[in-house]
Formats: sequence, structure tokens, C-alpha cells
Amino acid sequence: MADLITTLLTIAVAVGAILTTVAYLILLERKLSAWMQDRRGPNRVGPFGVFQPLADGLKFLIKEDVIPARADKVMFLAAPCIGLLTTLLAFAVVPFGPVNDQPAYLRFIIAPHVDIGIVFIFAVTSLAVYGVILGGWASNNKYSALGSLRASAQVISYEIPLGMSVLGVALLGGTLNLENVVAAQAQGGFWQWYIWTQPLAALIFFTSALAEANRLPFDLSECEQELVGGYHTEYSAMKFALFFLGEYTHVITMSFLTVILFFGGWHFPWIATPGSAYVGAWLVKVLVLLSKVFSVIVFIMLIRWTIPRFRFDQLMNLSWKALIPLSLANMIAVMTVRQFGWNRWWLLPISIGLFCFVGIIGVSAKRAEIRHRHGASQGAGLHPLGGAGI
Amino acid sequence: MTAAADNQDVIWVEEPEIGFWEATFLPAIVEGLKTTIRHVTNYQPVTQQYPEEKPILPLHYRGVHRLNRDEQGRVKCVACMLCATACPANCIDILAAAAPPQWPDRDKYPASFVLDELRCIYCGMCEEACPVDAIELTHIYDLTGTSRNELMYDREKLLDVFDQTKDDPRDPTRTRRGRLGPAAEFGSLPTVAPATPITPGDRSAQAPAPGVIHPHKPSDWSRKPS
Amino acid sequence: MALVVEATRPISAASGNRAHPLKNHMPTAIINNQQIELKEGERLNCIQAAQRIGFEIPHYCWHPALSVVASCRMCLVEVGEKKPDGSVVMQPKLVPGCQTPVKDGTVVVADSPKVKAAQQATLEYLLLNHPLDCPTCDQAGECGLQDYSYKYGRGYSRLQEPKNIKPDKDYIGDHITLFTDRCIMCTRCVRFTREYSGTSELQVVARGSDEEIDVFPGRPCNNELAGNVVDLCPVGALCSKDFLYQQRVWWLKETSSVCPNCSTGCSIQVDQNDDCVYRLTPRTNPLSQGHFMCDQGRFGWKYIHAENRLTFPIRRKNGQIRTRDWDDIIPSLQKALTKAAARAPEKCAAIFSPWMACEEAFILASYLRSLSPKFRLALGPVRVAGEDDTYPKDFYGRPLEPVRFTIRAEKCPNRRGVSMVLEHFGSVATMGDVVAQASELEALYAVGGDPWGWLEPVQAEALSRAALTVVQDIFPSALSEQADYVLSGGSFAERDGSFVNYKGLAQEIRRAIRAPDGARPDGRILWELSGRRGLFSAAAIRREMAEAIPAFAAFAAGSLGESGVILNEHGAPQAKVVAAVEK
Amino acid sequence: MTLTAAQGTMLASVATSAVGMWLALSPRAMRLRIIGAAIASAALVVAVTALDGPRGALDDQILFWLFAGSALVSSVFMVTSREPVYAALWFALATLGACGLFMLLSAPFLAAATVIVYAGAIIVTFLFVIMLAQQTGYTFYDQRARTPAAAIVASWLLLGALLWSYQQWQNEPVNVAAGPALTADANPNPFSQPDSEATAHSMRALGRSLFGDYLYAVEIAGTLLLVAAIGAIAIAPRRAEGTI
Repeated sequence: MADLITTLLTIAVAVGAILTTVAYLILLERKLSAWMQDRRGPNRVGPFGVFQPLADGLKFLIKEDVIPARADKVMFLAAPCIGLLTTLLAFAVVPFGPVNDQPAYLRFIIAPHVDIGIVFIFAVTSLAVYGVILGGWASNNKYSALGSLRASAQVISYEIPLGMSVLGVALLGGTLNLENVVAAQAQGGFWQWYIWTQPLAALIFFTSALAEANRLPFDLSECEQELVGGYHTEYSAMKFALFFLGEYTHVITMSFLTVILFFGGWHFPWIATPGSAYVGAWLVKVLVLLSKVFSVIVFIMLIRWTIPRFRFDQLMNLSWKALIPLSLANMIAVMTVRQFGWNRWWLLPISIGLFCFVGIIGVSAKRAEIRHRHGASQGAGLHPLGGAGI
Repeated sequence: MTAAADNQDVIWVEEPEIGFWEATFLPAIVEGLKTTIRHVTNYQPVTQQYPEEKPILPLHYRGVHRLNRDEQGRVKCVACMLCATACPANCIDILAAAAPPQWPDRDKYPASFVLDELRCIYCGMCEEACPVDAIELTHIYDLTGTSRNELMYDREKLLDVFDQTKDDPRDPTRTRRGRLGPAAEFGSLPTVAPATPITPGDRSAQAPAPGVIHPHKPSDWSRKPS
Repeated sequence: MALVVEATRPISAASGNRAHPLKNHMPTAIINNQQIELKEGERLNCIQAAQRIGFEIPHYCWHPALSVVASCRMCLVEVGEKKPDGSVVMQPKLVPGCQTPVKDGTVVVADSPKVKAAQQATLEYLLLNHPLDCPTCDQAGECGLQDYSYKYGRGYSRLQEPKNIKPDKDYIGDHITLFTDRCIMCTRCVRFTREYSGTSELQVVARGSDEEIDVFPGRPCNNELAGNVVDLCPVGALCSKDFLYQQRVWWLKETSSVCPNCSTGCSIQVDQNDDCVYRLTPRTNPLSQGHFMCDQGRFGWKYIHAENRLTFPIRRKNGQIRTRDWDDIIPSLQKALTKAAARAPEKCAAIFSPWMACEEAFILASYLRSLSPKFRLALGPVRVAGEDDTYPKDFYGRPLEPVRFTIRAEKCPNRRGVSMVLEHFGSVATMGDVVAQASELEALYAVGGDPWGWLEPVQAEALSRAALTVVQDIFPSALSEQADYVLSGGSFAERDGSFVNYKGLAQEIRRAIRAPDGARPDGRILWELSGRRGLFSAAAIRREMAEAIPAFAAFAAGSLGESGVILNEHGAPQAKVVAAVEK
Repeated sequence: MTLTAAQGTMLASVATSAVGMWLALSPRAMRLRIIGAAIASAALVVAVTALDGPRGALDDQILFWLFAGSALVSSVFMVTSREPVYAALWFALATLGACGLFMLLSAPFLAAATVIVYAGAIIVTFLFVIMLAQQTGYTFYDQRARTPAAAIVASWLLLGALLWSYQQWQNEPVNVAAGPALTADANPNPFSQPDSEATAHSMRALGRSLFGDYLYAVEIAGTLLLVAAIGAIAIAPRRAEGTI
């Protein structure tokens, strides 16, 4: 019974913390965006706009809640709930602090010791696309429907490289349990972080995570210019807020996963190691983890204003022609290394080599295409790009 | 179309051949990140805090209209309706009447002059069209109201705008008995300031003077095919 | 004038004496290097001859209906003569084109630099004292001075001295005001009152720079044709008090129509903007009245915008208003009429107003006859006021011959047209019969339309006793107060149709404005009542009429043109079709 | 052979549920369809109770009935739903119910994999097809289908056979060669014995079973799917031919 109460308390604290964090992350993102664009950002509500999230929340609550006349009401209402619920559900197995040697109330995870932690996260987050696709379909709006179709195609496509890039880590650690993944990295120290042996997987994972979370540069499902907002065009007030919260929670989850899988979780040399036994070490570890996650989130925000949005065919090309083969190759490399018991450091040059190989293939393919086009048009006696090229 | 016409009218842009690093996107991403991070670390906002800081508008700004008074304080308008004719938004509605007998020098005056400020597009054509310089656009830009009717400005309201603005140095009565005053010569006068003040060293406005359109140089961004 | 004739006569005489090589030589003149052929007995001046080739010689004082004075000097042209040997002798000086007849061999040059210089100089003189108050001038937009200054003027004045400003004369007549300083002394108005109305109220007083138009003291210009001087004035000097400052003329949309106020049927233009009529102006039509119109017609349209017009239809039952909805009234009226016609066809009657258009009369008559061939059709009262008023008159008001303009005593536009339609349908009753038997009537369909009232109280009282009373009118009357059905119709400016005037000229009236809310053009009411599909089309009805009624055979084309069509005296099938003004 | 009471109840209720389902699929009256769906669901529940219920703690039992019931009801709705999108969503719910049962059996990997494969990718693809395929109304063959009766007969025969054999198997609990062990507390299979050192034993057992016991079956099934995918791509009309 005590277990149940602590679990419920942890759920309440975690969900509350996440939602508050999301609110303030939105403020941070708005501020950061403003700074990058030489603007000031929200600064009207409270000093430096710190109460802006409260004002936004209030606005969402008291705004008129519109349901389009011929929308499918049940689905229309269910969609945002599914969207937020699934992303929150994924948090159940994410250890946001040290796990093992803590009392129950300090274990920093809702559902500890789930062997299939990563798979669970993928399973649950893959359900998030239901919120998107149902929202788009139930709105009875062709732009929304297009947005949701795009979103689902994108999410399905990027789930594959996302999962396969994680498999390398799972194979190296021999576990899918996130706590064990962290523990394995922490035991080996700084150079045991999987980023060193799996840089390619980390890159693929991060890219796919951005796409999974519908973040720029992959937010094709909601691009304002083409789809007037995408699947949430018809959503207003709290329902829109739920979608938004879901999206941001997804970002947080993915940041946590990036840190846990590739950047050693709560581990940091000299400060937070498995051996550090000073008073409040658990707090330091939590802070280390959170600051790592925070850095990743800030990086995602920076990426948002750095890279322009992909075109849909580019997006699909990137996934199917680059990320999936690369992650497959990476997985095979890990399997080979494990099978023959080679030194794991071989994986670093292999990763770099794979990356270069794909780069070279890309360049030469592009050049060949251009050369071919030139040859064809000159052969036809036309202007370059004039005839067959266009 | 002949090849010669091609060369003149159409600039052929070839797809650039990208190298290995470009193909990996990494340099571009790093470059972009550098730019964004530089803006965050070297933060110089250009936003104007509007209600606290009022903008200094250029002299040619066109805001709310006013109906000028002549030397005797009468409405200057003669109800010729040229402004209503010139108005592309059809926002001016004038009812003319014979001038009262105590105005011996006038034949006609506007019995009612209603200008729909919401419908107006502030193009200034009425000002251009007015043969007696009775209607002018002022610098008042913060026009708000709680109903549509409130922003249907009638003759008295427009005359009130004149009384409010005639002593404003930016809104002098631009004419003196048919002769244009100095404020009317937009062409030769320097503007008081650009619409938005520019912080010294602002990158977005550094190289050229604001508002200057540069003749573009095609050679910069494209190569003609050999 | 005499001088010019003196100068030209020897030359023409000489050419006449020479034996012409071609016997059947058509007399030809050359205008701006273009040949025109002159018909036998045709008397043209240079302006008219130039109009033949589509060239405009500017003029102010000349008007086709008035005598020639050649006072404005705007039409100065070079005139010469082509000798039989081919050589051309030009007169050394410019001559006024309005005063110079064109005959065989006349050569007119109206676009030479010399002419242009003269036009510029003339305009500069005309504008010397003309105030540039175009913004406040009502004429702006249709002003001869403005137009010619753009086309022929020099663009600026070299006058340094102050202009000669004369005080305005507010009271030239009840309808006319004079802005003295705008006058260019063309004297068209003076000549009009002398030659056309004969009343001679207007006069040029003083001389030189003091010259002014004025009336004799105590004798204002109030004759029945006085309004025409406003139209005649090429500048904004004479203005109509009725229209003064009402609207800028460039906003007015013009619709060709016919004046409904008497059976003369003057061709007019209805000038309106935003569904509001501002003025009527005469339209030149040699088939009907010529160039002018009378003040009764010119100012007699105000009822169109009267407050008390019928603006909604009514269905009453036991004196209570049941509905005001057209969609409800038309079907129920159809049902009621059908029932009445089935019950007692001989006790059904209709009164047709002489204000109806021919098409409306036709639809109604054929509809009622289709209900029952025994339906009695009667022509309503034709209002006659006094006797025909002819102009010109002499100083004492006695009419003079030859008559140039007539205001008919018959104050309705289409008595003739409606009776022609009724004659076709036969068994025509008189209004008196209908009134006498009114109390026995099963159904009475009365069409009004005369804005000045058409029923005596006794008649109204009698008619309202009919079992089913239908009134179609534009104003409430004693009858419409009690009628079972009141159909709110349209005025002449809101309808499409045709009027036939006293001498059988059928002209189209065209819809200029929309009827007020709830009122509908009579044609549309009847079109729907008769169960036709689609939208009312006067042209379609005219084609139908041309097939059904021989007297209206001239309607076969659908359109009657700008000038109208003369139906023959008794409506014979060989009615003559005149499509356009003969030039 | 003679039927026991339990077997008789089971077979009777399966037959009843088949009739109920046939009613539920009737295209005509709405009331008829609701009654049919109710009959079918109730009869199926009865059929299931004829088997031995779940054993264990009360909360486990509650959860079992919750998941099983939702899976059952969802699948009935899936079959009877007239709106294809709703059918797809009911399918997703049925899958989730099945996943819940997997979880109860301490097979979380299987549950997660089912969610990923079915509820995630396949259902979304299904939705895609539905959305792109039928935009306006129903085609005539959807309005009057001849297949329900045949489909019900076939599937209910299969269901009856399954339940029958399962009941038989349940009645003879000690049968080593009964089948592969998918769950931790099922009967041990000599090839899928968990290693003593393994912590993630269920996964390992599953892997052993799939790629040890049934390697050929799995590979053949995979090849079949691959062939099907390639065939679908080949059959699908080309955009260049203007058919899309």
C-alpha cells in the first residue's frame, strides 16, 4: 500500500513538474527565439515576463472552446487527450535521477526496473500519432487532414531509425532497462559514455527524435505556410493547449533519452560518480542529469532557428535513404564487434567511416546526376537545364 | 525565343556542385548555430516598447484626417466632393448645401461631412485631390474606438482634430492662402527620423541607409552559363 | 453674315455658270480633306457638316434649335472654295462655322494651326473673367468651358489683373438661379426665351464688361419651359435650384426613359445615383419632342421618393392585414382570382390604368382572359387638365404659330398604348360600367399608378364593395385602404416597359433605380402572377405582343431603340419601324 | 464421446454468439444490430466463463476482466462498426486490450512489441488506406455484403475449435509438448529454458523460441511478407501512368 501511495505521489509530482516545466520551457523558447531575432520576447506579465505561462494558461482556459459544426465530436475531443496522455505515459519509465541505492521516495522514477524501458517508450510514443491523426481527421478540414497524414507518415518513417539507433546501445549494454543503461555508463566513467562508441547512433537518434517530436526542422505536419497550422487548425483553447503540452513533453522525453542513452545520465566525472558518497550526492546527480537535459533542450531550441524546415520529400529521403541504412549498418557493426569480442573502441572509427561513406555516396550521386543532366542536354543541343533537365 | 533574348531576359542559375562536407550538412548547421548563438550572446534588441516609447513618425506619415479651418474659423471645405471622388475606399460621404448668408464669399459648404475612419486606407488621395487644402492627414495614429459608429468621424469631430493638431509642429497647417507651407515639401525635407529608431551598431540596418533600395547585381549571386 | 455671303456669292455663282463635266454630279463639300455628299435641299453649316465626318468644331452659342448669332467665336474655321479646275481658294480670314453654310465645293479646314490658335485665343478671352470655382460649380463635369479648355485651351491664363466679379442673382425664376460671373454671354438662354417659349423674360443688360444676363424687374423667368435654359447654358451660370449642390454630375448614372407626366412623351434621361433620382434631363429625339422638355415633367418626379409610397404588399381578410409577404400573396391571389373567375366569370372586371406600360397591360389582360374569356377589361380614368399648352407664346401669353412645343392636357403617358391592348382583347367595358356594377362584382382588379390620384371618393367607395378587390398602385388611396389585396408597384423610373404617346410613338422606359423595399416593378408582379418562370423581361413580352397583336407588329425586334418606334395610326400591320434618328 | 455440461454451454454460447454477430452485421435496423451485438458479447462472455477463469489475486482478476472484456467488446464493435475509421480505432483498442493481457502474464516485451507493430504502425497504415480509399459514402458492395454469413460461420467454427481444444488442454494440465512457452509461468520448453544468469528472461525465452524452435516458420513468414510487400508495390498503379 505504501508502495502504491509513493507511486501515486511520484506520478503527481512528476506530472506536475513536467507540465510546469513545459510551461516555462515555452517561455524560455519564446525568449530565446526573441534573443536570436533581436527582439525582446514576452515581457509584459511580471518581471521579464515570468508570469507569461500563467497568463497563457488562463487564456487557454477561458478562451472560447470551438468545435467545428461537422466535426466528429468524440474523436475531436479524444485526440488532444491521447496526444498528451501518451507522451506523459512515456515518462513512467524514464529515470530522472539516480535509482538504485535510494529509499523509495527518492528513487526518481515512476515505474522502476522495467526491463523493456526503451521498448515501452517507443511503444507508447508511437501511439502519440493517434492523437495527431485523429485530430486531423475529426476536424473535418482538409488542411488538418493533410497535416495529420504528413505527421503519421513522418512518425512511422522515423520510428525505424530511432529504434535501430537505440539497438546499438542496447546491444552494447546488453539491456533495455534504462536504469541499467545509465549504470553501465556510470560504472565505466566518462569514456564509457556511449557517445564515444556510438556517435553515429547518437546523431541518428537525435535527428529522429526531433522528427518524432514534430520539432523544427521537421515540423511539416504543422507548417503554417502550407497547412495553416496542420492538424490543430481547428483546435482552440484548452484542447490546443493539450496538443502543445504533448509536443513539448515529447521534447523533454527525447532530451532525457538522449542524455540517458548517450551522455551518461546522471554521471559526471569527479562530481557525480557511482562512488561519490558525500552528503547530498543524490541531489548533485539529479542536478547533473537535469542540467544535461536542459542543455539538450536549449540545443533543440537553437536548432529551431538555425535550420530551415525540410521539404516533405527531403524529409522522407533523409529517413529512408540515409538514416535507416546508416542505423542498420551501425547495428550490424555493433553486433559484429560484440560477436567477435573486439575492443569496443573499434566502433568509433567504424561510425566515422560509415558517416563518411554515406557522405561520399551522396556527393558522388549528386555529381553524377548533374553530369548526366549536362550530358543529356548538350547531346540534345539544348541549353543546359533547358530541355530535359526541367 | 532566340538565344540572344535568353541571355538578356533569363539568368540561368546552375545547381552548385556540392562537396563532401556540404553533403553532410554539418558545416551549414555549425555556421547557422554560430549565427544564432552569436545573436543570443551579443543581444541587441531593436524592438520598440510601444506604449512607453512613442515612435517618432516621419513627416509624411498619414494618420487620422482633419478638416482645416480658414482664418475665420469656418470649415475650409467647399463640399466639392473631389476627395470623395478620389477616395479609392469610398469612405467619405458629403452632403453639400448652399453656404449660409453670413458667408458672402462662399457658395457651398458641407452640411455634413462623414468620414469612415475604419473604411479608410489612409492613402492620402483625398489630401491630394482637395483643391482648397481643407482635408489633411495628421500624425495621429492611435485611433481606437468601441464601436463602428464611434469611428465614423463627422464634420465637428474632424474639425476638433484640426484644433488639436494645428499647433503640433509636425502637423502645421500646410497651406497659407493657397501657397504650400514648408511642411508640405516632403521631397526636399529631411525626415525627422525613421519610423523606428535604429540602435547604433544594429546589424540589421548597418550597411545601407534604411529605406534605400539597392540596384541588384546579378553577378553576385549567379553565374551565366558559358 | 451678310459680308460673308457677299464674299462667297460670286465664287459660287461662277462655279454654277460653268458647265459641269458630270451631269449627275452630287453636291460635295470637303471638310478637313474629307469629302461629304450633300443631299438635295439640305442646309448645313460648318459645324453640322463636320459632325458628318465625326469631327467636332467647338461651339458655345450655336444650338441646332436656336437662331445663329455667332457671338462666342469659338467655332472659327478656315473656309474656302474648290474651283471646278481643282484649285482651292481660301478666304483670308477665319469665319464662324455656325454661320457659314456648306454647299457644293465648300472647303472647310477646322484643324489647322491657325484655327487652333484662334480657339486658344478665344478660350483665353472667355476665361478672362470666368472664376475658377469649378469645385463648387454644379456644371463641373458637364461644362463646355472645362471640356474645351482641356481639348483646345492653352492651360494657363496670362491675365495679371483681378477678375471682373459680378454679384450673383439668386432669383431669376422659381427654379433658376444665376451665377453672373460664370456667364460667357453666349445668349442661348435669351434666344430660347425669345424664340422657343416666346415669353422673352431673359435679356442682356448693359454693355461691354458690364454685360449681364438679367430679367426684367418683377418679371421672373417662370414659364413652363424655363428649366431648359439651365440645360442650354454651356457653363454653370444658370443653375437649377432644384438640383443645386445635390450631387456631382460625374456620379450620376443616366438611363434613357420617357417622361410620364403627359401624353407628349418627351424622351428624357433619368439621372440617378445610389437608387436616388436627382434630376431628369431632356434627351434629343426628333421623333418625339425635339430637344427640350417642360418644367412639369422636369420637376414632376419627386413622388418617386415620397414617404407615403406603398412599400409592401398587403393581403387583408375581414379588414385585418394578414400578411405582407410577396411569396405568400402572389399564390393566394392567383387562387382567389381563379376561384372568382370560375364562380362568376361575367362578374369579374379589371381596370387598366393609362399609366401602365403596354407590356404590363398585355400580361395582365392575357392572364385575366386566360382565367375566363368573359373577364371584363376597362380603361381607367384618364386625367385631363385644361387644354393643350403650346409654345411659343407672345408677350400676353397667347399661343403663336408655328407651334414648337406642346404640353398635352392628357396627363398620362400611355392612354393610347393601353387602349390598343384592350381593343385587341375586346369586350371592353368603360370605367363607368364597372363602377356602376361594382357591388355585384365577384372580383375587381384595379391598377392605379397615377401619383396624383385617379379615383373620386365616390368611385372608390363603390369599387370597394366588390367581393374581391385587388389594387395595384404606388400610393395608398381610399380603395387600397380597404382592398383585399394591395400590390405595391413601381414608379416609371423603376420599371421596364414602353409607353405609346399621343401620336403613336412607342418608346421604351427603362429601369433606372430599384424600387423601395417591398415594392416591385409592376411588370415583375404581373409576370409572377401570370405564372411565368424566370425573370421579367420587357423585350420578351414585346416579342410576344408583336405576334399576338397586329397593331404592335413593330415590337417584333424586342428593343425599340433610343428614339422609339412609330406605330401606325390604327395599328395596322404595316406599321413603320424607325430604328434611329434620321440624320 | 460425450459432452460435459461445460462443453455444452461453451458450444451453445459460441453458436448463439455467431447468430448474435450475424444480427449485428445486418445492414438494416439499428436496433437489430444493437441487440445482435449485445447477444454476441454476452454469449462470448458465457463461453469464456465455461473455461477456467483466471487464478490469482483479486486485482489481477479485476484487471484480467477489464482487459479481456475491453478486447472482446472492442472487437465486436470493430466488426460491426459501419464507419471504417471507427473500425480501425476499435481494432487498436482491441489490440491494446490484448497487450494488457500480455502485461498481466508478465510478458511486457510482447506487449510493447504488439503495440509498436499493431497499434502503432499497422493501424496507422490502416487509417491511411481508409482515409485515402473511401472519401464519399459507401460503395454498393459495402452496403449489401454477402460475406458476413460465410465469414461468421468460418470464424466461429475456428473459435469453437480453439476453445474446445483449449478446454481439453486445460483439463489435462500436464502435457509437456503442449506448445511453446510464451510466458514465464507457462510450462517449460526444453529449448526455451531461461538462462540462470539472464535477468530479461522473458525476452530471451521469446528470442530462443522464435529463432530456435520456430526458425523456419518465422523465416518463411518473413519472406512471405517481403514477397507480399514487393508484390503490392509492383501491382500498385504508377503515378506516371496517371492512375493515381
